Amino acid sequence: MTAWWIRPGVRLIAAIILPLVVPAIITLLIWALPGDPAEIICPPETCGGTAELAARWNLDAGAWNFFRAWMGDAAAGEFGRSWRVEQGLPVRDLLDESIPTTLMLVLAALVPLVLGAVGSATGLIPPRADGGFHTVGLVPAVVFALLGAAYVELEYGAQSFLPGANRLRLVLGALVLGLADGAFAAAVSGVRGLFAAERDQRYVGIALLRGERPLANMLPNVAPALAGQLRARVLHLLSGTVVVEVVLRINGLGDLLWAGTLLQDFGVVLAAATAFALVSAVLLVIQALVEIAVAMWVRRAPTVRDGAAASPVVAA
Amino acid sequence: MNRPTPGSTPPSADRRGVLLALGIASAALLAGAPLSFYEEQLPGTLSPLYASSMADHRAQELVFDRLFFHSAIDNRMMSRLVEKGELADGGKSYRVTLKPGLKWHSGTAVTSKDVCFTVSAMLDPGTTSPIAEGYRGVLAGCDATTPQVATIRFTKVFHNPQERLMFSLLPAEKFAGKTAIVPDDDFSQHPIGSGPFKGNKGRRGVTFEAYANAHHAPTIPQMSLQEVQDPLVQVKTLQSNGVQGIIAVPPPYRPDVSASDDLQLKSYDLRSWWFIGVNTKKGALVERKVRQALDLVLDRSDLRQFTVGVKPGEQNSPCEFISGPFVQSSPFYNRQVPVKEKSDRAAATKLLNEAGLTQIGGRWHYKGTPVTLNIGMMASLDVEAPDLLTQVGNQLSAAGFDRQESKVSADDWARKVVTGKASEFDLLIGKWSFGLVEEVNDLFQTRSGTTTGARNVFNYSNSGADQLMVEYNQSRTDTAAYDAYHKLHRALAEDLPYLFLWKLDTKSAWRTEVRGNVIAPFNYWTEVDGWKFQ
Amino acid sequence: MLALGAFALLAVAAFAAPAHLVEPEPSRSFAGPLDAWPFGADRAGRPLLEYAQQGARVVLGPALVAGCVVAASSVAGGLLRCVGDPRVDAAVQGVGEVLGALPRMVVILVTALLIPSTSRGLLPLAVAWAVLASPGAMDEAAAVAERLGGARFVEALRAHGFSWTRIFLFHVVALNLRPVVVRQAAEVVTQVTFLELGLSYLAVQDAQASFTHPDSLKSWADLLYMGYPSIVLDDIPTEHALWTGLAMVALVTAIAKFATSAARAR
Amino acid sequence: MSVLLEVRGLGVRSTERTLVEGVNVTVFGGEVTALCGPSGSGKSVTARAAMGVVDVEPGLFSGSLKFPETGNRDWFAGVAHGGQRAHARLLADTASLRGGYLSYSPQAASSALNPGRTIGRQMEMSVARRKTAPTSVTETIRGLLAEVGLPARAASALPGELSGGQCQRAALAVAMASDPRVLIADEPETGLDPVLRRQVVELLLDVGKAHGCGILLISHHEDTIDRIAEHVVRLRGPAEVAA
Repeated sequence: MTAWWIRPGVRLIAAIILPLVVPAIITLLIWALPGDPAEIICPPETCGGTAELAARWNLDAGAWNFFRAWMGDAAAGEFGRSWRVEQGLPVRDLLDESIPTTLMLVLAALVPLVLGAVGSATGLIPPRADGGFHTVGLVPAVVFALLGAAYVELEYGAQSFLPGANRLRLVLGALVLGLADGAFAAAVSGVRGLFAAERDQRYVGIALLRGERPLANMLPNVAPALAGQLRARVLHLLSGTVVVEVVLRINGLGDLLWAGTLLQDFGVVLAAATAFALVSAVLLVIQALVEIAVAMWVRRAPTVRDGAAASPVVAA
Repeated sequence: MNRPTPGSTPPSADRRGVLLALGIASAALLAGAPLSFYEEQLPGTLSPLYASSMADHRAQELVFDRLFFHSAIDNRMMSRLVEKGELADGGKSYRVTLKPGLKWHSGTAVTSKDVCFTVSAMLDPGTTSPIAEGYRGVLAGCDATTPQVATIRFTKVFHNPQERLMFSLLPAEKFAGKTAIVPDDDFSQHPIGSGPFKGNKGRRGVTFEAYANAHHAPTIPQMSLQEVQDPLVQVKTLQSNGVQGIIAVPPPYRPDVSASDDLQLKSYDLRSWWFIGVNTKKGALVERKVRQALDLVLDRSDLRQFTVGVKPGEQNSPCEFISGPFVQSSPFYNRQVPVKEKSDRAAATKLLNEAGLTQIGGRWHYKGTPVTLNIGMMASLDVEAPDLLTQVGNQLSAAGFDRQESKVSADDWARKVVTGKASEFDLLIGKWSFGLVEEVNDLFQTRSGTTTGARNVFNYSNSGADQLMVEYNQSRTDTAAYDAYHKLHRALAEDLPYLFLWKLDTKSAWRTEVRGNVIAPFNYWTEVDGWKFQ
Repeated sequence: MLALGAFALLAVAAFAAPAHLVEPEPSRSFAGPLDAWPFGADRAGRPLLEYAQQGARVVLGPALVAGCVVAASSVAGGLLRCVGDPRVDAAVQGVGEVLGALPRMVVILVTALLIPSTSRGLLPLAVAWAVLASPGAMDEAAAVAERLGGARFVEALRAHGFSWTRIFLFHVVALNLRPVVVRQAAEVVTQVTFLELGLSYLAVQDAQASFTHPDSLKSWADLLYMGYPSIVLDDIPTEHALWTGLAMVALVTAIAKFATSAARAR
Repeated sequence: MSVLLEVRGLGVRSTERTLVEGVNVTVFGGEVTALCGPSGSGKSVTARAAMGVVDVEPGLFSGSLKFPETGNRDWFAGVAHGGQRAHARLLADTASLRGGYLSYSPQAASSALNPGRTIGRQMEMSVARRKTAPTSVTETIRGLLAEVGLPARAASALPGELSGGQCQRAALAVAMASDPRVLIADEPETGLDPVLRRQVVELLLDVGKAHGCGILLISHHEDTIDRIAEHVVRLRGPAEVAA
C-alpha cells in the first residue's frame, strides 16, 4: 500500500512548479515562433524602430534573460505595460480587473453545479433527470453565449457596460458556463456515480444495521474523490471562460488571454496564463489539503494504552 | 405566445419577442444619455503617432487638432490652430502664428513650443512610429521664435507645403520634454489633446467629453464609442435607439436601415478600393497574358451580386467597378480605360493558349504541371463582402484552375503582405484606403528599403511604371500630376500587377435625432463641432 | 449498433466531403430543407449538406485521434496500477498532476499560436487537448484497477495459470477497464467537437482565419453562425442552418453516449 | 428466562417471489437462537426484518415484531402492505434500537467495517449509543478489545491494517461496545479457516453470554449450531419448520 502522504505531496510539489512552468513555456514559444519577437509583437506597419522596442521590452538579450527579468518583476507585482491589447495600460491594471471578475464568474457557475452535485448525492435529483441535463448540455456554450450577448446588447444598447448590464452579463455567463457543454450533466452524473459506487460498498449497508446514517459513513471516504471532481469541474469552467467571456464581452482573464493571443501581446498572454496557472495551483493545494485533512480525520482514534508502544498493528 | 392583433404589429415582430420589446423599453430610459455609436473595432490607441487602423484615425480626430486639414465641405486647406501661415527661407521653411487663447485639455496654453516639440518627437529616432518615420523625409526641424510663432523647416522645397503639415499636435508638457514617444505609453489610453473632446479609453469603449476652447465649441456634451462586431446586433440596437449611430453598415443590412423612418444612411467617403494582388514573380503569373486572362475570367458582376448583394442593373449601387488604382470620382482616375464587368472565357482561353498554357482534363497546365493558385484574403473583408474568398475561388476553378484558399489576419497582413514577404501566395485579395494624400507610389514602385514601394505587396517592378511615378513626384502643377497618374492607370490596367475590383461605398447610419452631421472623408469627425443631438 | 451506424454515416459523409463548396445557384438562395437537398441551402444557394460534410471532415479525424490518445493513456494508467510499483505510481502521478493542472484553453491557444498559419488544423489542438485530458483518464482507470485489487488481482490470475498477455489484455483491459476507457475516449471526442465549434465560431465572428481548419472548408460553426440571426430577425430565413448545425453536434454527442452505454452493457 | 425479541408469522415478498412466510423467531436473554437454512432460504431477510430493516418491494405482508423488554409495541403494526413509505417509517422508528438494544456483528468483517474509521473510533461511536455512559470510554474500549483478544493498540488501526481474523474480532468488539441486549451474529464463520472459525464462534458465545445478551446466530454450519444453540429456527425457503 502506498503511503497516504505521497499523493497530496506530489500535488503540492506540482502546485509549486506550475506557476513557473507556464511562463517558461510561453517564453520558449516566443522564441520558437519564426521571426523577431519584437517584430511579432508590433509589426513594422504599426511600429518602426524594432531594435529600440526590443531593448525596451527586454527582448534583445535572449529567452533566459527575458524570463528572468519577467519573473523578477512579476514576483514584485509588476507586469509591465500592455503592448497591443490595451496599448500603454499597465498589465497589472488589467489583471486587477480580470482576476476577480473571472473568479466571480467561475464561482457563480459553480453554484448550480454544486447544487446539482448535492442533489444527486442525496438522491433529491432522480437519475431519470440526467437525460434532460444531457440534452441541455448538448447545446454548445457559444450558442448560449451568443443569445445572451445579443440580449444584453439589445436591452442596454450603449449602456451595456454600466454595472447593471455587467452584472447581467456575469449571471448569463455563469448560467452558460454552468449549463452548456455538458458541464451540469457531467457534475450531476459524476457525483451520482461516485456515491452510487460507494453506496454499493458493504460497510454502508452494515452501518445502517448498526443504526448509523450511511451518508455520514460515506462522506469522509468519498471526500478525496469529490475534491478531485471539484477540481476537474473548476478547471473545466476556467477553460470555458475563454469562449464565454469573449462572446459575452466580460472583462475577465479568458477574454484577456484570447485578445492577447490574437494580437500576440505576449506581456498580456504571460500574465493571464500565469494567473490561470496560479488559480490551478491553488486548486491543487486545496485538493492536497482536503486529502491531508481526510487522512488525519480518518486516523482519529481514542488513546488506548495497554503498556505496549502504540504503533499501528500490521496485518498479521 | 400571444397572437398579434391584426393591423397592429406585423406578425413577424411577434417572433422577435422579448428581445426587442425589452430593448425598446429600456431605450426610453436613455433620454439625456450621451451620443453613443458603434464601431466594428475599438481604436487600439489614442496616440496619433501610432494610429494604424481607421478606428484609430477616427477616434483621434475627436481628441486632437491637426495643424492643417482639408475642409469636409469644400476641400479647402484650413487650420483651426494657425492664425497666419507663410513660407519663409525661399520655400524651405513655413512660419506659423498660432491663434490666441488655445488650450490643451489640461488647461495649459497651446504654444509654439508644442509645435516644435511635435516636430522634434517625430524626428527623434527613439520614436518608433512609422508615421513619424514618414515625416522624417519631409521635416528638418523647428524653431519657436515667440510663444505664438514657430518656424518649421523642410528637407526641401515642396509645392504644397501645408499638405506636409497635417500632423496632430502633441502637448510638450505631458512628455516632460522627452521627445522619444513609445507606443506603450499611458498617453495611448488617456491622451491630452486640443481637439473638441477629451478622450478616455477603456477596455470596452472610449468616452469623449466636450471641451470648450477658443477654437472649438462642440454642442454635444458627451459621446461614447463602443465595439460590436456583429452588424446584425449593431443595426437592431440602432433601430431600438440603444445607440444613435453606426460608423459602417455592411451592404446586406442597408435595406433594413433605409426602410426605417428613424434612421438615415450617410455616405462616408473612405476613398478605398478592392483588388486582387497578383504575384508577378511566381509560376505562370509571370506571363502578362496569364494575368490578363485571369482578369477576363473574373466575373465582377457575379462576384458583386453573390457577396455584396448588388443585383445586376441596380441603381445607386454601393459598389462601383474600377479599372485602375483610383476611385471613379478621383481626378486621377483614367476614364478612358474601360472596366470589365462580365467574364469573357473565350478571350481568356485564347490568351492562356498564347501564353503557352495547355488544358488537360479541364485543368490548365503550365510547363507540364497543373496550375494551382494559392489565394489569400484580408480576413476582415468578410464582413463587408461575405464569402468573397470562396466565390473568387469558385470562378477560377470553373475556368480550369485548381486553388487553395486562406484568410490572412490583420497582423499577418501588416507583417507579411504589406512588407512584400507573402511570396507563398499567388493571389491576395485586399483593400486599399487612401490616407490624407491620394498617392499610389508605395503600392507600385520598385521596392528599395523603406523609401519607395513600401507597401508593394508582391514586390512588383516595372521600369515604365516607375518612370511615371517619378514624373508624378516631380510634377509642380495639379494637371501634370493628373496626367502622370492617368498614364500610370493605363499602364497598370495592361500589365495587371493587381486585378482591380471595385470601390465599395462605406455608409454610416445615424438616428434622425442627430442633425448637422457632416461626415468628413477619411477622418470622419473633422466637422463634429457642428453636430447636434436632440 | 446504432452508434456504429451513425458513426459510419458520419464517416462516409466526411470522406465524401467536397474540397470546395459547389458553385452558387442564386435561384436556390436560402432554400429550405424541403425545397432543395437535405438541410436546404445558404444565401448563395449552395447546399448546407456540403457544409455539414465539410464540418464532419474537419472534426472527425482529429476527434478520433484524440479519443485514441486518451483511450491509450487510460489503458496505460490502469495497467500501471496493476503493476503496483509505488515509484512508478508517484512518477506517473507527478507528470499527470502538472499536465492535468495546466489550464487547457491556455495550452490550446498557445499551441494555436505556435502553428504556422499555412499548416493550421484541428489535429495538433485535438492531440494537445487529449494529452491534457490523459492524466484524468489514467487516474480513473487506475482507480478501477485499484478496486479490482491491483497487483493482487494479477497475482491471483497468475496463480490460475493465465498468461501475462491474457491477464492484461483480456482480464484487465477487455473485461474491466473497457467501460471507463470507452467513456473517457467518447468524452474527449465530444469535447474536441465542442472545442472546434467554439474556436471556429470565435474566428468567424471576429472575421479571422480559423485556427482549426483551412479557410476553404466550412465548419459546423459556420452553420450556427449563419443560423443564429434567424432567432432575432425574421427576414433572414436561416433556421434550417441553425438546426442542421445543432443536429450535427447532437449526432456526435449521441454517438459518444451510445458507445459509452454499449461498452458498459456488454 | 426473559424474551428479548419476538417475531411472529413473518412474511416478506419481493417482486419475483415470496422470500419468507410464517416465520417465528424468539430470542431469550443469555441464550443462543440459531437461524439456519440453505442459501436463499431467507435467513438474512428474517434477521434484517427483526432489526426493522425491510428493503425489498413490495416487502412485508404479514407478521409482528416485539421487543418485550422495551414494552409491548408491535413494531410491524401498520407496516404490512404499506409499501416503501411504511418501510421507511419502520426504519426511522427502529433506528434508535439498532446499535443500542440490538447489535449486529457482520460476516466477512474486513469489508463490513468502514475503511475510513479506526477501530477505536468505531467503538467510541458505538459506546456513545449506550443508554448510560460508562465512566471511562477508553477504559471500556480497552476492556472490550482485551475481551475479544486484541491488543489495545488495535484501537488506532484502520480495518485495512488488520488481518481477516483480527477484523472479525474487532467487528465483535464494535458490536458489543453499545452494550446491546440482542446480538445478531451474521455467519461469523464465513471466510475463516476451520481453526479460526471455531475460535471466533467460541469468542462470540463467551462475550455475548458474559454480557447477558440474547444471541441470534445466523449460520449454515450444522456442527456449530448443534454445539451452541439452545433454540434453532430452520428455514427452507418460503416454508418454515420449527424444531
